[in-house]
Amino acid sequence: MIALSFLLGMPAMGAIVLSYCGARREAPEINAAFSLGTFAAACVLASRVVGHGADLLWREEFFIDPFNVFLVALTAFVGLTTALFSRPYMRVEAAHGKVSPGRLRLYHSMYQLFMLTMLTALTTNNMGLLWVAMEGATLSTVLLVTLYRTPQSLEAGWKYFILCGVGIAQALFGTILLYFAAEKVLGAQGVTALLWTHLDAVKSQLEPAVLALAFVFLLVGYGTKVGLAPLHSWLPDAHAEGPTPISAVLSGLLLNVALYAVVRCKVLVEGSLHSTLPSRMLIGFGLLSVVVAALLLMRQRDIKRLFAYSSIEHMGLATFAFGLSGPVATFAALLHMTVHSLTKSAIFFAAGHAAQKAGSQLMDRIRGLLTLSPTVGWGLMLGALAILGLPPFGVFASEFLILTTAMREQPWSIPILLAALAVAFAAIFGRVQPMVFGETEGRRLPHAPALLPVFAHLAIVLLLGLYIPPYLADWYRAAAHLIGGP
Amino acid sequence: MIASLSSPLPDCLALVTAWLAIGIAGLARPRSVRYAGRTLFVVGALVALALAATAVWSLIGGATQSMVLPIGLPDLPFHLRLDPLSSAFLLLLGAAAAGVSLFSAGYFRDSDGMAPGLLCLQYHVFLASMGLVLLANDAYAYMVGWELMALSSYFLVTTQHRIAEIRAAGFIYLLMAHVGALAILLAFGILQGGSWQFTFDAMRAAHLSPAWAAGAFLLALAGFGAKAGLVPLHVWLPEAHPAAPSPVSALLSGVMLKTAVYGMLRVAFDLLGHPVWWWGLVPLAAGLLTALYGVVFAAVQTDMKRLLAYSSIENVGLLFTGLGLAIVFYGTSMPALAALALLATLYHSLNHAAMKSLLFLGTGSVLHATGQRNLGRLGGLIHRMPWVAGLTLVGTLALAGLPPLNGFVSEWLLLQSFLFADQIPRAFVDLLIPLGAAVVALCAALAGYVMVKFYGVIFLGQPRESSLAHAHDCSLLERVGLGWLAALCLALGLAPAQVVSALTPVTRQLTGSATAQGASWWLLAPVPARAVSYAPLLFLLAGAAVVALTVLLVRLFYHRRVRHARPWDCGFGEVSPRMQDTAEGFGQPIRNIFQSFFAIERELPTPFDAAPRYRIAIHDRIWLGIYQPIAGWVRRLADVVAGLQQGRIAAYLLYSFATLVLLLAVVLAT
Amino acid sequence: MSSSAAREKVVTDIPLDQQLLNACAALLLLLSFAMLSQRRIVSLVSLLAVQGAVLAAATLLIAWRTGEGHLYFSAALTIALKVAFLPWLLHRLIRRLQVYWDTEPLLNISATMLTGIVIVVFAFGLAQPITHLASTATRDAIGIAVAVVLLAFLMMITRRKAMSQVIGFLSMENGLFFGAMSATYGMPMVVELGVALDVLVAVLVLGVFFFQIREQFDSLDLHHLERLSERR
Amino acid sequence: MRPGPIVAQALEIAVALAAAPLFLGWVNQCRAWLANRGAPSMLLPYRNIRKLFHKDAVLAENASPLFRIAPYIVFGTMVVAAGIIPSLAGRLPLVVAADAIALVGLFATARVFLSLAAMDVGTAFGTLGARREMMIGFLAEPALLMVIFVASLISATTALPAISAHLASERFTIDPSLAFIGVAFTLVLLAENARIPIDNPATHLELTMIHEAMLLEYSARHLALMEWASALRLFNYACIGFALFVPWGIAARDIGPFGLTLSIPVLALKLAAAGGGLAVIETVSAKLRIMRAPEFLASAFLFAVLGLLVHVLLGGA
Repeated sequence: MIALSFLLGMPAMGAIVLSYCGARREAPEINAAFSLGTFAAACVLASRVVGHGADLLWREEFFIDPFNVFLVALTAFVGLTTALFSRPYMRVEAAHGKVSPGRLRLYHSMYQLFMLTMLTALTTNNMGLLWVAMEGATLSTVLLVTLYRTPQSLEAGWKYFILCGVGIAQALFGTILLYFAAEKVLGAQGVTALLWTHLDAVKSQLEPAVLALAFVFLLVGYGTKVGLAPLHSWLPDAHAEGPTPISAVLSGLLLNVALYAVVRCKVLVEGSLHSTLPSRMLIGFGLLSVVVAALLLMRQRDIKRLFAYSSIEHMGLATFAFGLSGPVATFAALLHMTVHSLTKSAIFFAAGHAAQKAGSQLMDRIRGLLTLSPTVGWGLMLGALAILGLPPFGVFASEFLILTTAMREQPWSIPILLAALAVAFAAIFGRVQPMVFGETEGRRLPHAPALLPVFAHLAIVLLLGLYIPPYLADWYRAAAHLIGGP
Repeated sequence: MIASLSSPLPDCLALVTAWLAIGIAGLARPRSVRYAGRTLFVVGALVALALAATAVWSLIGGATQSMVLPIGLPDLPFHLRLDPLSSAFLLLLGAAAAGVSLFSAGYFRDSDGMAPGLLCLQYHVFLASMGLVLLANDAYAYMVGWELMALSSYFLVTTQHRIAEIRAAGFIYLLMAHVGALAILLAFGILQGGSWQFTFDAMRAAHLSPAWAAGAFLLALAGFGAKAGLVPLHVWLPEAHPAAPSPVSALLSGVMLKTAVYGMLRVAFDLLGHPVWWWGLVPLAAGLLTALYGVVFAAVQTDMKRLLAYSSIENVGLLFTGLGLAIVFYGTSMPALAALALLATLYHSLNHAAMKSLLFLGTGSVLHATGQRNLGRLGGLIHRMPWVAGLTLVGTLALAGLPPLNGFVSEWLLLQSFLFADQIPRAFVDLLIPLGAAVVALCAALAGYVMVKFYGVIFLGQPRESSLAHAHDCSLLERVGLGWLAALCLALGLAPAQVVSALTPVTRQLTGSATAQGASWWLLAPVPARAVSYAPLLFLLAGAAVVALTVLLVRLFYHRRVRHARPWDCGFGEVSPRMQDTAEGFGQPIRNIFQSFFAIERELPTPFDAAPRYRIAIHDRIWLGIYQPIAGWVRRLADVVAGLQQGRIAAYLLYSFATLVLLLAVVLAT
Repeated sequence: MSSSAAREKVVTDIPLDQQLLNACAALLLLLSFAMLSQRRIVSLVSLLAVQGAVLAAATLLIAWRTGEGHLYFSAALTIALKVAFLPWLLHRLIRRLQVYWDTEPLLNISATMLTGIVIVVFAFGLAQPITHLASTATRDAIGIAVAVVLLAFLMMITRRKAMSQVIGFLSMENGLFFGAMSATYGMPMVVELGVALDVLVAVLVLGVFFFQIREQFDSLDLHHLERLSERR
Repeated sequence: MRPGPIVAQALEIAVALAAAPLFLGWVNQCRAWLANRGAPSMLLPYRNIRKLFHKDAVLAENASPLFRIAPYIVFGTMVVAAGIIPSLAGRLPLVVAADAIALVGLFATARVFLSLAAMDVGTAFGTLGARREMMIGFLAEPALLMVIFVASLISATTALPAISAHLASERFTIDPSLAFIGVAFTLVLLAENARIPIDNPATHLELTMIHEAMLLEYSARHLALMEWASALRLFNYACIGFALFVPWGIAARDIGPFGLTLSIPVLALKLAAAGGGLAVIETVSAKLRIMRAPEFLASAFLFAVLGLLVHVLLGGA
């Protein structure tokens, strides 16, 4: 209870405090401190769940179960490391005159607000609040995407706003339909009918026809935020044009949380429908996303855009895995969400430094990072290899499980997946290699990059590839059980 | 029985871990050549020797051991197993790595592009990952080792990453490796057979329907074939092997390609259990094609390392030929013959590891001494580099398949097993397979051609560049490394009976049968019914006796006077190095005869050119005909998809709208 | 079919409040079509305000009929936000930014209308299973709510000005609100408040946005915002 | 081992050493007769070899040790081959050392060393000869191997004595495949021994020669050994031919004095006939352009492969 208040209170306070002093010289440190507090609260919460199991709080409006607790911990952790990364990064941006103090204040304040929405979305038991938080996440980040006020960033921000706004509106309609169906079973008190735990308990009595329609709206709505093709169009723009820390959290956290929402819905709908229609939809969206992203990866010139598409690909893969159902695939999907989030944010950190060093996000301009700054170069290289699914990194572990499962369950999808993964590999690796290797005319920059976040993330991903701690594995299993059934 | 013995599996694991430790130790002083290069590599070589010894010991023991490590996935910790098959390949790894490591200790300099410490790390991770691949007893550990192997070797290949071609080579290498690995992974996905246990033990127990089993086999063949360089998946190999530093090329060619053979054997005979006979036709045909393709391309190369790389493709082809033959025999209930073909494959793996490593290391020394890879700028190095020339000659003759060296033994075994192909009780196949023997014979003869070209152009004749006069022989450590591998070639060539009996547990494990071995320790007679035998030692002794006697008699009855004079050359006056055959010239007959294999691009001078220039470039038809079109299709498809992402928000909204409506319609319809 | 059925019911024994409600629903649909065909942005804003007012009226009607207290609150919120504040804000923006007209839409008006009719048919078909289940008096309006949402969607697709897109967005929000109202008599209070807050913030953010876009491009025409693409 | 077989082995090698130049002389004599020329003595090759042994060796300045060792190795391999091929008797001690496949390998060894030595000095003719020799080699070797392969399939073994014993026992039931491989073998023999139509042993015309081009830098005892080795090669090939196609008269089991005394005259007879036949072929055919050589040998290879198919199709069952 107290831990949860801290978890949500920290970023809320941070947002308020930083909206006053966000332009100060020590603002980045304050930002990091609040994030650290949030992370500490998340740790306490997690350890409580390890000790006591799932928990309902605040008139059942909030809850912690195995599915969301690891996402909470992950979110808080990535929030912390991104805050650490943004410290030197935003200083350099400010020094280059790309952001004014006022905008820096906005940035810091909104950063905390974004964390608040993310954590709220994860911990709330109320499907309506989930929607509110998701919309809040869009609103808090949209101005961050346009932070640089360049024409491109404005365009990206506008698209982000409109597409996600419209998308999320569909999700609201889906939520309404869900409520409509639940009301029949749970009574019209309006208190419990949107609480996920209650819905889950009665999901087999919910009206299938309504839930099927609701799922379509919810899937299109939250799927827009996940970046599932063909709803993904906002994603690369928003990732590429915003400040890098925001790209990192968008990719690493927002997509995860949106997928989390989709999966919560899928559990209810599948319980009601007794058919595999939702799963098949997820499989279709997942595959399409993987293919579209892989093909578009081929044409990228901007480093952040490249990895934004890679995020679409990996979200597609995770969605596909959720669609495969079954404990193994679900386990794999959860693992994939975790490792993708860690790896991708690490890549964005490294890419941010790389772009800063080269003075451009265009990959043709970034050359010979190994010479310019070996640590950034290795960070980017290892991160890219990790995201491409090479062991011993954790992404490989999840892809291993996903592919082997797919081979047995949906063999027809294998040629598509295989081709897409190969194309994605060629596209990303073909771009990363000349950036990291090769000659360069650039000079080493004076400021030190923030490497702790990059390598901390990669170390964890490496660890997850070789050894998943038992309690984490138990969470995953319990969550997989929750989602995918026994 | 094994429990009472102290156990080789933990020893192997410890040695593999020691490699990892050595690699990490390299990071302690990454810039020091003396520490990371000279010292750690020697330690690594000692570990390799110990590994080889342990493997021999385990092979002789012939038993199987397994263990589980506490790392890996939650439900799938790393399972390890040491059985005769893995022991045989560990022996290969240890024996070859020992020589290569010793050589590397003397080879790597400061100027090689990457810090010695990093090289040391990647090199030893590479070795350790190959060890893990061989020891793994579950799909996850196997794949981790497999991909780690690709990854670490990729970094080694791109050591000199400032050169664009080397980066391109590394790229295509890792891409093919990754795609191949995915295929293998999918094969494992089938093999687990719905048990969701990814241990090899579960796969052995799983029962697959024939279609699934065939699918698994073919996927595995594609995956392992991509790693081994089976045509048409070979395109990365002639790019990556020359790009790598020579010791790495040696490991890639000598050892890593064999892990693919290991994997294929593991899947076909061990995990699938009962291969169907017609499966074998696929690797057989692909192997024969690969062998011919590789050797023909090798003959027309002008880069010495590319030449060796193509020769590796040829040898891989022979390995898969033997493997396919073994499956055909096994599937038609002729286990003894399957054992014979398998023996040829295993033996050739060992042989190729020793001789190809030796040759690649030799080219490394030449490269260091002259800075040249192009055959057109070498020549006459036997005078300046007698050690390298002498030791490389052993490898050259071995690779040419000449008795009494090792290359011949495995070729002999392979041909012997082909001699039984007419007994296969399947109509038409019994007719086709013997034709394979003709291809094998042709390849073997062409290999001789290639090797004469290789050795003759580099080491013999007159130096084609004046700078070659400053070439120096290799250092002591390099000599030791080369010498070790040359000694291996000799040993494998002269003691076939011992090698065969050491490999017998493997064939027994995989086919349940073994080739008979005569009582004589000096005689290789695997098929007693046919009274065929091969005794290289006797052979060598007789030859040596004749030579010695001749020398003696000539000296006794005549004289040993020698005068030195300018070369005669039919009385032609001035003999210049430019009058020798170039590498292109030496390849000319092959170019003509096998014209249809190549896409040749010629640039011929006209008679009136003031500065005539003759240039010829040979391209791979498979690259032009398969890979480039595929890349083109993908690009065009990407263009189409990119056209949809056109920047207009209305279009994006329309996509959302259409998706929504479509899904709603689907829901309404169901 | 729905309309004919409704007409039949009107003739028979439908209570007055329900008749009024159906009238509101029809009005909403009509307003949606009007917005679809309207090119003047000022008029669009006015239509939006009217739509908000109709919505508020419907909410009040339902609140009166069911006696659910929180619906009165909802209605008040709607009036404050959608009838008063947002139109005021939009009008202000229009005046400040001087965007009175939308340029020719991407799809000409008659074609848009035609598409709109198809959409309405689709929406009614879609609402069938829900309508059958609903116990609320307003259940026939669900199809209309869906239609309003989809028509707003269509409007967003066809318009070229940022401002009209935003109006479409808000109209969609109205449709959703009406859907919630007619299907379940509104959402739980927490959610409703949250949604309202989000809409408010969204419009504020949009306002900021407009100024940024205007500052950058000197216009609110969307064709400035078509640079980021995968075409080369 | 008993002394008997070793004596017989030594005898076989000695006969080969002695008979090889004589056979060469005989072929040359026949050719001269057929060309209506005055024939040189049959002993001319002996005299040549003797003369060369007496001379001082002249080496090119830049010759490497390989160049000096090569003649001994080439000669040694040919002698060992002569010991393995059952020319007089079957079961001799060296026979177990190598079967027919190893024999082909042995020939290949000699060829590789010859070519390497030719490339050593780095003259235009040396490398040219080496290249052509290897070209012929890579085509002839598989053809020879196929010939042996078919014979092995017929007799279910690759050991030459066993093959010839088997073929000898199969009296008058001629396997049709033998005809094919007989033709193939003849073509290979011509090519491998530098005979017309591939090469002309009597010419030093640069553009056409192969074998001689490789020996240009050799002199004195080295040249003598090379010449002797090539004579031995011709002899060996002839004996392989006898073992495969006229396998009668070889002391299959009995390697005592009686068997050997019987087989020596038989061998002489066969050699005489073969030499005559060879001379006839050489006389009636014209030297091919070097570019045509691959076609010639490819046809040899194809004949052998055809023989294989015919055997599997007709004889196998």
